[in-house]
Order: sequence, then structure tokens, then C-alpha cells
Amino acid sequence: MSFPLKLMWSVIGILVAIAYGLLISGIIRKVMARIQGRIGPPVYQGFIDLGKLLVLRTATHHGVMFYLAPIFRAAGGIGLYLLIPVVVGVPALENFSFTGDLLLVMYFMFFGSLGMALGAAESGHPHSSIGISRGLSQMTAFELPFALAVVALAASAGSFSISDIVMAQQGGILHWNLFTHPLAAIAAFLAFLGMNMYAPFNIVGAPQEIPAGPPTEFNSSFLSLMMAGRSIFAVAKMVLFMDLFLGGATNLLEVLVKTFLIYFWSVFVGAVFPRFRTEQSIRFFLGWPTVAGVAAVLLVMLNR
Amino acid sequence: MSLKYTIAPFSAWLQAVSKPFTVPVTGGPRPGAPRYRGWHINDVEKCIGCGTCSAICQNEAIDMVPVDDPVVGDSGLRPKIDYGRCCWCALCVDVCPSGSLGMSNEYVWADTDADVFRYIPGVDEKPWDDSELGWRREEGFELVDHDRVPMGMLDPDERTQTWAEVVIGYTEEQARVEASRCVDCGLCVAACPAHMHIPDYIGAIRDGDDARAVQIIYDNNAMPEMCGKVCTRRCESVCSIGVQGDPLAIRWLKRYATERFDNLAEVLQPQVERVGEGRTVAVIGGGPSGLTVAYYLAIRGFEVTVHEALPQVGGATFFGIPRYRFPMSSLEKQVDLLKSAGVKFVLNHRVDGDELTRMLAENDAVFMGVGLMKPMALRAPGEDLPGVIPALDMLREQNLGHEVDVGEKVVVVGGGNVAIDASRISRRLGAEVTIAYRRRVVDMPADDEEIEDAEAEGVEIVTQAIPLRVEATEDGKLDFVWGPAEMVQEEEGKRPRPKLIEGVENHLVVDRVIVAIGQGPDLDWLPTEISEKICNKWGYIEVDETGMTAVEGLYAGGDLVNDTADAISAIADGLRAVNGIVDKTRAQHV
Amino acid sequence: MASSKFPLAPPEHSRPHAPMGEGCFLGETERQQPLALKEALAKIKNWFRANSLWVMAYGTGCGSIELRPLTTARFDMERFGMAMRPTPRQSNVLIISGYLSVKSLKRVIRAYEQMPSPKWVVGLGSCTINGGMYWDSYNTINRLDLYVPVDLYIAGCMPRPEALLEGFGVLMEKIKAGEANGWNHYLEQMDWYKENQKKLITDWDLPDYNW
Amino acid sequence: MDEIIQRIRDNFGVLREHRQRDDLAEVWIEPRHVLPLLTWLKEHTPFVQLTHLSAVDWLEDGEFQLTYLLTDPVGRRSLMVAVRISREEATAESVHTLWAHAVTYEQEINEMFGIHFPGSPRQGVPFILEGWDDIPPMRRDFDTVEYMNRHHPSRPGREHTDPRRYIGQVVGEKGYLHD
Amino acid sequence: MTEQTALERRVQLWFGPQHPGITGNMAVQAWLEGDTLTSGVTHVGYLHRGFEKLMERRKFIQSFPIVCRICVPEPDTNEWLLAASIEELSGLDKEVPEKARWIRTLFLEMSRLSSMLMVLGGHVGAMGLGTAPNWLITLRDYILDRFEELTGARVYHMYVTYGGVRRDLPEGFAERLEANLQEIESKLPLVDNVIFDSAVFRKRAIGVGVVPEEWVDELGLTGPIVRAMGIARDTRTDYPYEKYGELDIEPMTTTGSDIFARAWMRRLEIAQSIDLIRQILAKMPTEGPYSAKLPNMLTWTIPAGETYVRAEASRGEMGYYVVTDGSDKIRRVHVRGPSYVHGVTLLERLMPGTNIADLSALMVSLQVCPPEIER
Repeated sequence: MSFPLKLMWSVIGILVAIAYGLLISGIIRKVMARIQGRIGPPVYQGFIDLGKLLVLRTATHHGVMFYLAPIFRAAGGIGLYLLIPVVVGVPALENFSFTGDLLLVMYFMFFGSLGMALGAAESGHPHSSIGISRGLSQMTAFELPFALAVVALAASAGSFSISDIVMAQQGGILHWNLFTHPLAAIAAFLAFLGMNMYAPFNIVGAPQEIPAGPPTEFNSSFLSLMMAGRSIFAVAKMVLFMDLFLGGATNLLEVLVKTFLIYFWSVFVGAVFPRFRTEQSIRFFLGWPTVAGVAAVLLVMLNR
Repeated sequence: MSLKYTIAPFSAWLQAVSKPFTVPVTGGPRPGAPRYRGWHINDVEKCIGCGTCSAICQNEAIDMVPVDDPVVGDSGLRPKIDYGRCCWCALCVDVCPSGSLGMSNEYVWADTDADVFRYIPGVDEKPWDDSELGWRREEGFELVDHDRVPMGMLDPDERTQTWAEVVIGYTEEQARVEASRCVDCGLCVAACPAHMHIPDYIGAIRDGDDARAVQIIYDNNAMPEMCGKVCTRRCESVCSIGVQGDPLAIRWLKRYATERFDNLAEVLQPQVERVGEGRTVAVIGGGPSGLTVAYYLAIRGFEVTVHEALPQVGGATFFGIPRYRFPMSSLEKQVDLLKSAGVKFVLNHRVDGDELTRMLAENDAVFMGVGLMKPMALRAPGEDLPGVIPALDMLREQNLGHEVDVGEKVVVVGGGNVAIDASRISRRLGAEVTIAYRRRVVDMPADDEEIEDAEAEGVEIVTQAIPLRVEATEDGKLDFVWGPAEMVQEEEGKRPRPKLIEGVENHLVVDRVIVAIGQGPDLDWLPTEISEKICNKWGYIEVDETGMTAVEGLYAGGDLVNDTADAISAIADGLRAVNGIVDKTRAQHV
Repeated sequence: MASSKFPLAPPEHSRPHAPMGEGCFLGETERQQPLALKEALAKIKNWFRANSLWVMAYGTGCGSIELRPLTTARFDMERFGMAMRPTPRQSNVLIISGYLSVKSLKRVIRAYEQMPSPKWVVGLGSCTINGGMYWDSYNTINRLDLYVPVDLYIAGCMPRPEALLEGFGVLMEKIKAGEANGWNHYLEQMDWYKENQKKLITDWDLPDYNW
Repeated sequence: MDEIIQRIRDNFGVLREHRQRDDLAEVWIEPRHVLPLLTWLKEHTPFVQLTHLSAVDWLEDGEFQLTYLLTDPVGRRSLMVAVRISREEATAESVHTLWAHAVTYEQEINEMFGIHFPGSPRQGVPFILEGWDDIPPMRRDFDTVEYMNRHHPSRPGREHTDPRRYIGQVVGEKGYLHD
Repeated sequence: MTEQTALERRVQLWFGPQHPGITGNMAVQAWLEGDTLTSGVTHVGYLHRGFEKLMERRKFIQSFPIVCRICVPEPDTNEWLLAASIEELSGLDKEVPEKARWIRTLFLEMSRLSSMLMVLGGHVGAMGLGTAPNWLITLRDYILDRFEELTGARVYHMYVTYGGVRRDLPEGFAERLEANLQEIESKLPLVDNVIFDSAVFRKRAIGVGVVPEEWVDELGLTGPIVRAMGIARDTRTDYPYEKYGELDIEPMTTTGSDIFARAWMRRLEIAQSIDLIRQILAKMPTEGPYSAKLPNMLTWTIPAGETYVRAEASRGEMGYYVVTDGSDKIRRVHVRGPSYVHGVTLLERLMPGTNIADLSALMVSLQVCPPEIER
């Protein structure tokens, strides 16, 4: 497939991913509402919010970095998404996956948040600053088990290419890394709770202590860009987890089902727990998830 | 972190599969509870515009606004509620003396304009006007005191044995409690012919300032002690508290205040300009209207002489009211005040036509308040028989201290206060008394209390009884023959008329038939050139708004002039004449 | 009444609820666009705005007690796309849930000015209309519209959650019809509002406008 | 209770006393006895809790009354210790050394009544009001309606007709003892 | 100088007044080092309406609608306290009918129940769990439905007044209330699972915000805070008012004195409240007047006197110090709310060393109600 064609498919993919991200977050809001005994917003509420934010005016001046933050955030999300093959074997949906993509993916996962942190800090709002310090320390903590899990998988597949890892899982449900590498899966899925910022690991933007956290000062189109970035980020993460642990997908329907299940996992936990304090969540991630990650790596090493 | 504490919270997901708690919005908002306190509603027909709702509102959310002309018993004002102030406490509803104000159970009202949240319930149309539910006045929870402090009275058996005053009067404590029931609405002021400052003196009594109360009372009534005992109390009939409870005992409170002081001249310190210095006024007839004129003119420097045909002034209040209701001492106390103000009295002197002409020439003004002195006849065969006597004559004889003989059995014809008085006097004279009245008890013009008292004293009342004739019996008694009547509603809105049921005759053998069916004017003594000018075709006198007749300088008032024929109206007439005379004098000064 | 030191009504020519063209912003001239297109665009924009009202979660008075049932399961305002936002920067609707003390008013002005336009103010209860229960208090204002433009009043003390839902329905209709223009009015009549604010807040230590 | 009051009477002198309920009594004492008496009550009697401290403005008498409500949580009874101080020189001894939360009460009374408690921290620090520029609002001579009219205008367009006055006017109510 | 540089290192953070985590409209000015508070000051006054001043210029009956606004989540204690203190000073208390006393007890207990349901939700709400508060506020709303039916209003009931209450119980009220109680009881196990059996909540709440026992007498602490230390002090049993003396009631206690203990305290008291409401409904007389005969409320004057009346609100002891001078208005009323101490002195003492993330949970557990601090 030619590069321009691939690029076109990728751009369409990005737009679809944003839409899907908004939709899935709408569904999740509905589900959250149901457990709370409510009816909840319509599933398309995310689109209205996005549209509304686009037609708001803004008059906030906090410097260039402040404006760039949502862009970093979106860039991180897009970059992440572009590197992950959605459906391995369908060129239109493989994006720019390449041999070492997993390493770059790990980097992009950090990049967005770092850029965001840089910009939000520029706003000068103490809530932003506190939120950022909390977010970054928590992120560092959950990156560790996740990285360990990835290392275990890569070592097992013998490649840092996501496509290779997907290919290695073909041949039935029991070949999925979820079952073949349960310890790595535990480490990664616990880290996923932290990544998705649902309770008990949502101290970053805890409205009860630091209203809205890092995005406190953002509004209008900046916030809408952030929303878009976040939804694509979420979709990318879900696809990544699907590729890494659920054996990838062979068609789009499979993608929908698997990603929803992955997303739902964080809500399943998040809806019923209060949140941890920062140091408690760090201690949590550096506890059992890291042990599981280390064990997974060791197990793979021993098996080779 | 035990496993239990990790697993247990997930049970919350059970809620996700049950029905949500959310109230659906289809079909509009939920109706408020049956006694919800929502927007106000008001039955404007029932509302009397007393403003008590406005007075109790701590937020000053209620304005009284004129929507109709005031009439007696209704100020014409209606509450207008400002929902920028209202706190929905419903005190206004719970206090509402007429029970007209209520609240609907509707509660939704959003608007972009802040100025729209005001309306007059019941007048400005609102969707919730016909709301059946909502907060309403409820029997059993009153924010005003509906129960009058009972007045002490002599025991009925004891009463018939004595001429002592039946009503004992309030103690200080009782008066304060009774006065505190007032809500200061002022409806009574409109009803009182003299427009006495009723809420003001009640307020003074409540606050323990009896001297001030007396000052306020005397401000426009020179015979309040009399009024405090025998007034017809138009004020109490419109009292807002009286709509659902007992009206304020306005009469008894006035009586209480005036009885507190023996020397009224010390308490009252009139502060008036002595415009009448050097002018003379003659008053013909020492009744309430004449005495009113005499007092208020005297304190303004006029030289006033009162001419009275009887040996005592007081007019009908002297000769027409039994002493057990209005003792002589009370009357004398008030006459003493007049004397201290410089009023001269000429007693036992009946003015004739020539003298009147002379008076008009010699005085700056002449006030004539001679009352209605000619009793109405029974207008039935036998009315001229001896033993058929007018009630007024009997009352006068009694009050002048003459011997009155009513025999052992008496029938009194009529249903007014005079009839009741005559019957109660007869009881005290030892007779068995029957009152025969054409209509029903509810139609009797007499005070309800008087009727009750009379019945308690053993007076029998026969209603719907039309006298047919009176016949003398052989043993020197009288046979009073009457026929029963039925009440016929002839015209819508008018009171029903009694219609004789033909062919039935009842007999009552009595010693005296006392006729108390009203009095008419007796102005035959007037010179024709004056009476032609001032009398109307019924023989009553007509006056203008200053109280003056068509004859320059001749003022008139009292029962001769008004059609209500009670003491307080006579006082009001007197005040009108005072106004007229003083204004005229002022004009002459200028 | 004692003489007031306030002009009691805003200049007649511009009441907060008069319909006003989209895009009037500090006297900035409107972009030249074909009228039909402009109207259609405004309609779409207003539809988005109306269906995604983010409410500033600032309880200034008693009324905030009824906001809690409103946001939670029983009355669930999220059904209508409304959500509570903890920061003024992300809110479109400022609910003044009752009386405002002078001390609170200062913060409200600040929060209001920080909100991005278009923004709307909803006054709850009697207190925002004419002082309510606390009309004679030395510390609470009687008329909210002297200090911030109010787009909607919901009467009650306090208005029940159902009344609030109905009220927000009205607000949404007004927004869709382009008739809720209090924010424009605030900018146009800035001097008048600032004058009122500064007369009341004697220890004024805010910047003139909190961007 | 009687015994404690007797001892207060003996040791400190009581100007006036009143027994409101079985579990509530009030004694009025001289200002100079406040601190010693409260210290004694806290240290040597079961009245260990300061439930509240409040002030009453007796404008007519030219005095403020400070009321300290002490509670015996075990014996379940309370004692009100009241002291009258001059309105002109409104100062009183601080009891914050005995009870820490008295600081807040004293701060509030200082702000709302203008009574000064020398030595108490946070005196003069605004507690409730901000930018207040009038006499302390809880004083009786502060007229809140007048202040409201000056600072917080009401919505115009209202007109109230008092029925009592209106009726008098309509019927031409008049007095004859005065011109 | 050195002190100043130390100060500069700290971040100053305003916690409120515009803040979703604050328990009402107040502010905490906090200084942080990292995530830990070094000190904090409570600022109130955002809700000051001058109730005490306003009541000095209102007649007795006019004061009664205003007092309930002093505490928004639990207004009814105020109504009762004003009624009780004025009744005591006027001598009307001897005329309050039996039935009115029972209805008042029911009313007060329903009010406590509704308030505690809300604050229990707040305990986890402050820690970021939305599920339980949603349920609990709905359950509270069911009680508000009954209040609406009984009193005609949801939040500000204005129901208890001098001499009794304003209306009788409606037909079938007891059955509907019982149905609500059963609904609440059926949901409580689920609530327990989410709150008290939650690993995260236990981790956040146990050992956090401990109030030492010595402070009880020094600061005059009352209510659930004291009972969560294991000290059985409850105004309802210590100074039985209305019909509490005739009910089977023991003060609930627990130990630990931390956020968890106070939350558990509330959970216990919800159960106690439900039990008490059932007892009251069982003993409620069916016949009789619900209000004494009142004098004309527009002119009512009562003799001079001073009193202090107390009641157990869900937050602790609430008291009214009322002075009358023989006129038709209150001379002075001082509202002594439990939050006055809990929200200012106690909170300021607890703040140093607390994690900023725990601050709002701490405030909820002290159940600070700002309007009763500043009134």
C-alpha cells in the first residue's frame, strides 16, 4: 500500500477513533449512572460536549506553553494510535506499525502526559501544579509494572513489534497472552487501572481536593482538543492492550467488543471504590503489580 | 487488605441491574404533597382585606393593594405577594382571619424577568387558581385568639331581684388579654358611625396605658362610658377576628378604660385652639348628639347652653335605657366632665317654637337633637285600651323613679332593644313576661346578648306572632289576640316578610300590653316657616354634610336625622355638627 | 425609603433579555456573513450550547441543598446533558443558589468573570429576586441583577429539584432561541455593573476584570 | 448545684442569681471575679466545659452582659456565669487560656459587639465580615434596616397600603381633642 | 527572616469557598509542604445573614420561619430549640399537648436520620466514590417526601412552633414512613459493602484524623465525635427532652476516634434512628390536639428571662441561649451550633500533618456546617 493511501486510512482511523472514544465514554457514563441508580446522559453526550466546547470563547492568557499543552496531549494520543496496528493483517488498519514500535509506544504514552504537565504548570494554578505532581508520580509508579509486563511479552515473542506479538497469539483463545502469561497480564491490567484514571487511582483530578487537577485552567477549544486527545489516547491504549493480551483482532467488530471489555474493566473497579491517596497508590503499584511483573519477566527468562 | 474488603464492594454492581431511582420527567413535575406550600391562592369574595397576612409576614412580602371600593366590613384591599420575598412559611395562611388565603400545591415558576414574580392571588389569573390541594387554614391551629375573654355577669336569678348592673366589667388582667387579641386591621373604624380610633385605644389598653386609651377614646366620643355599656357595636359585627371566632369585645374594652378613671378632666388634656371664644351656642335636647356638640364646642371656647325638657340630661340614654344596663353614676360622671368644660344646663325646660326663633337670633349656632319622641301605635283594634302602654313611657317613668305597675302578666310587642328592656324591667317588677314578635329570633333587631340575657331571666319569646287585636276581659285584664305567621321570601336578597296565616287565633290574657314597635319624630312644636324648610315628607330633618339644616345656623343631629337611630350614630351626627360649626367659625375669623 | 446610592435600573436600551445578535463582543464588529448562513450557524451553535450545560458547583446559599438531589440519582440532571464542573473555567452556568453575602458576592463576581462566554447566571429563590427572607439583613444583597446579569430566576424558597429541572428547560429554550444574552449585556454595560459592584464592596481589591 | 452556688457566693460574691431549671442556674458576678471564678470552676468543680460565650447588649443600661455557659458533662447540668461590663469601656478578660475555643468566641464578640479581650489572639482579625465600615452590627444601636436601605436597595415598584391607615383615610377618621 | 523563608517554601492553598470538597460555603486557608498541611485557618462569613440580629427585630412568631435556615441539611433542630426555649420562658411549655410532643420527637428523629444519610454519603463522596452518595441522597429524599407530606415543604419545614406543631399527621403517614424505612434498610447492606467493607475506604479512613480524648473537655466537643471515642454522651439521653425519656434508647459508641470510627458511628446511629422512629410510631397517640391554644401571635409578649436549651443534632449538641426582656421580641438569641467548635478550633488543630487529600474527608467526618458557625 502506498504511503499517501496509508496516510489517508490513518487519518480516517484517527477520526473514527476519536468518535469511538467519545461514544465508548458515553456508554461508560451511562453504565456508571446505572450503578449509581441514575438514568445517565445520552450516549452521544460526549459529542455535544465537544461541539459545545468548540463554540465557546476563551479569554485566558497563560503563555505559549499553556496553549501547547492540549496539542502535546493530542499529539501523544495520535502518535500512540498511529503506531499501533488495529487489525493485524489488514493494511488499511495496520497504521504505521514497524518492528520496534512497542518501544516507541511506551515513549508516546509518557510524552502526552509530560507535555500536558508542562503546559498545565504554566497556568500557575496551584490545583494544576498539585495535580501534575500527583499525576507524574503516580504515572511513574504504574509505568513500572506495565513496562515489566511488556518486557515479559516481548521477550516471550522475541520481538518488540506489536504485530509479532499479535501473530504469536494466534490459534485460539487459550493462546492469548492473557492466559499464557497470566502474571504479566495481572501486572499490566492493574497498571491499566492507573492509566485510565478511574478510582481508586484518580487522585490526579480529584474534584474533592483539587478541583479538576491539571486541566483546571483549560476551557473552550483547548479543552475540546484535550477531550479529543484523551479519547484517542484511551482508544489507542485499549487497542494496545487488545493486541498485547487479547490476541489482537481480525475484524472491526472484534475490535469493538474487545476494547469495550478492556475499558469496562477499569470502570468495573472504579465504580465501587473510593480513591487512594497518591502515596497509597504508588505503594500499591510498587507492590503486587510490580512483583507480578518481575515474576512474569523471570518466568519468561527461565522458560527460554 | 483482606480479600473480603476487596471483593465486597463489587456487590454494588447489583444496583446496576435494578430499576434506577430517577423520577421520570414525562407528564411534568410531580404534584406537590396534598398540603404542599406552593403559590398563593385567595378567595377574593371571602377576603375582607384586613391585612393581617401582611402584618404577620416577617419578610414584608405582602402588600395590600386597593382592588375595589371599600365597604363596611371590607377594606377593598387585597394582598399582593412578592415572590422575591416570600419564604413559603404559610404564616399568612394560618393567620388569615377570614380563611380566604391558601396555598396551592404548584411550585414551578421560572422566568427571565425578575419583575414578574408578583401577583394578587385571586385577582390576577394564574394556572393554579383552582388548585384543590395545597396548604389551607386548619381548625385547631390558630395564630390569633378566637376566644373572647368571658364577661362576668350577675346570676340570672339574682338579676331579677335587683336593679344593679348586670355586667360586672373586665378586670385589668382580663382587659389586657382581651385587648391583645386585636390584629389592628381597622375594619371596625369604618363600621363605627363616629369612626372611633378603635385599634389605637385597644392597643393602648394592651400596652397597659389606660390613660392614653381614654384620651384616644374621648378623641371623638364624648359619652364613651355610655357607649361602653350600651352601644349597638357595629364595630364588633365587622371585626376580622369575628369571622371565624368571637369578635373583639370592643364595647367592654371601652367600658373598662373609661371606668378606670373617676376624674376624666384630669386625664384628658385637650389641645385645641379656642376658636369659639366669645361665641354662644344653644343646644336643644340633652341627648348623645347634643352632649357631644356641647362638649367639643365647649373645649373650643364656645359658650354652650343645653336645654333639656326632663330633669336630667342624657336623652334616650337616660330615660330609655334601664339602670341595670347603664347606671346613673356613669351618666353623672360624663355630665360632670361637660360641666367642668363649662357647659351650662337648663333642665326641665321644653323649648317651644318662639324660643327657637329667638335662640337662632341670639346665638351663633343652634343645635337641635330632640330625638324621636312619639311612640308608634300598635295599629290593631284595642290599641287605645287602658293597659296598652307604649314601652318608652314605661321606661321613662321607671327611670324617673316613678312607681310603675305592670301587673302579674305582661306581653311586650316588638323585637328591638326597647322591647327587651321593657320586658326585663317587667321581670324585675315581678311580672311574667312574654315577647311577641312578628318575625323570627334571628330577625330581631335587638342585640343577641340582650335576647339571651332576657331569656335567661325568664322572658318567654313568641315569634312569628302578629297582633290581631286587644280586648278587655271581664275581670279587668286584657286579651291579647295574635295570629301565627309564616315567613315569605318575596324578593331575592331582601329579608323574608311575615305573612299571617288566616283563621288561627291565639289568646293571651295579660295585665298589660307594652308596645315597643318603634318611635317617630314629634316636631309639631316647630314654627311652620322652619319646619317647612327643614323637614322631609316623613317628618324627619334633613341636613347637609356640615350637619346644618336649610336654616342658616340651625344644626341638627341624632335620631331625627339619621336612619339608624342609635346612640353612636347620634354622636357621629354631633361630631359632624361640631365640624361644621368650627369650620364656619374659622372661616369667619379669616 | 432612604435615598439609595444606586441607579436602580440599567439603562433602558439594553435590558439583559433583549434578543441580540450573536457575536457582539466588546463592541467588536460582526463579521460580514450572509444572513441566512449566519442564522443557521447561530442556531447550530446555540443547540450545542443548550444541550451541554456545565454547571459551576458553587453553593452560595440554602439552595445548594436542593442541588444535591438534582445531581444525584433521584432527579439526575445529567439526563439533560448538564454536569457539575468544579472550576469556573469549564462552566457555562453559574447558579446563585440563594442569598449572597457581600463577602460571597466578591467571589461570585470573580468566578463569573472567569467563566468563558457565553455564560449564563441562574438565580434561585426569592433571595436573588428581592432579598427574600434576609431582605433586612445588613450582610446580604437584595438584588442580584445589580451585580451580575441574571438570565433566569427560579422562584421558591428553595425551589425543589423538579422546579430546577423545569427552570433549566426554560433556560435551554432561551439559549436555543438566542435570547439568553446576559453575558453580552454584562460586557456592554460593564461600567454600570462595575459601579454597582464597587459601591457595595468597599474594600475592592480585585482587578477590574478577571480574565 | 446549690452547694456550688453557695461556694461561689462565699468565695466570690454573687450580685444576683436565678434558677431557671433543675439543671440550669445563672449567677451574676462582678467583672473582676470572672477569671478567678472560671478558673476555679474549671479546675476544682465538674464544670469543665465552656459550652458557649455570648454577649447581650443592654443599651438602656449602658452595659454589655457577657454570659459564660459552663457545663458539667458528667453531672448533666449547666451554670451560666454572667457579668455586666460598661458599654463605654467595653473590655473583658480573655479566657482563652482556659479553653482554646474561647478564642473564636472572643474574636466573634470583638467583631460583632466591639468588646475587646486584651491578650486574646485574633482580636481585630475579621472573622465573619469583610470590609465592614460601620459600628459593630450586633450592637442594639446599629439599625440593620437603615443600613440595608443604604447598601442593598430593594426592587422598586411595590406599594403597600396599610388597611388601618387606608380605612381611616377613606372614612375621614378625625380627632376632636386635638386640632 | 529565617521564618519568612520557611514560609516562602510553603504553598498556600485556598480550599474553598468555591470548592466541591468543602462541606458548605466556607474556606480553609491551608499551607502545604508537599502534600502535607503545615497549618490551616478556617474562614467563614460567606453565609453570614445576621440571624441573631434579624430575630431581634422580629416578633416571636416571625422569628420561627427564619431559624430553620441556620443549618440547611438539618433545619429542624433549630425549630425545636427556638420553640422550646420560648415556651420555657413564656410558660407555654406546660400546655403543649401530649400528641404534639410525640410528633415533635418523630420530626426530630426523622431529621436526624435524613441528615445522617446525607453525611454518610459525604464520607465516601469526599474520597471520590460517587456510587454510595447517589444512593444515600436518594434514600434521604424518601424521608424528605415524608417531610413534605407532613409539613408541606421538602427542606425548610417550619413545622414545630410554639405550643405544638402546625398540623396533624396525615392519614396513613405511619405506613408510608415504614415503607421508606424498609427501603432504607434494604439498601443499607449494600451501602455497608461499599463503604465499610471497602479496602480503599478502610485504608483511607482508619487512623486518619484522630481526635484525642483530652480535647473533649478542653474544646467542649459533643456528638458523634465524642461517641466515636467510646464516651457515651448524648443529649437525648443525658437531658431527655420531649419524649426521648420514654423511648428505649442508649447512646451508641464505638472506638477509634478516627474518620472510620465517626463514619461507623453515623452508620450505627442511622440504625438507631430507624429503630427510634419505629418506637415513636408505635407509641404515637392517635387522638388529641396537636397544638396548644395560642394567644394572638401578633401581640404576644413574654416575661423577661434567660435560658439555654439544648438538643442533639446529628452533628452534636445544639443549643439556644435566649434572652427576653418582656417585649414582643427576642432580646438576644445566641445559637450555639456544634460546628462552631468542630469547624474552627478543632479543625484548625487537626490540620497540621494532615494530607491535603484527607482534608475534605476530615471535614465531612467532623460534619462541619458553616451556616451555624457564622449564622
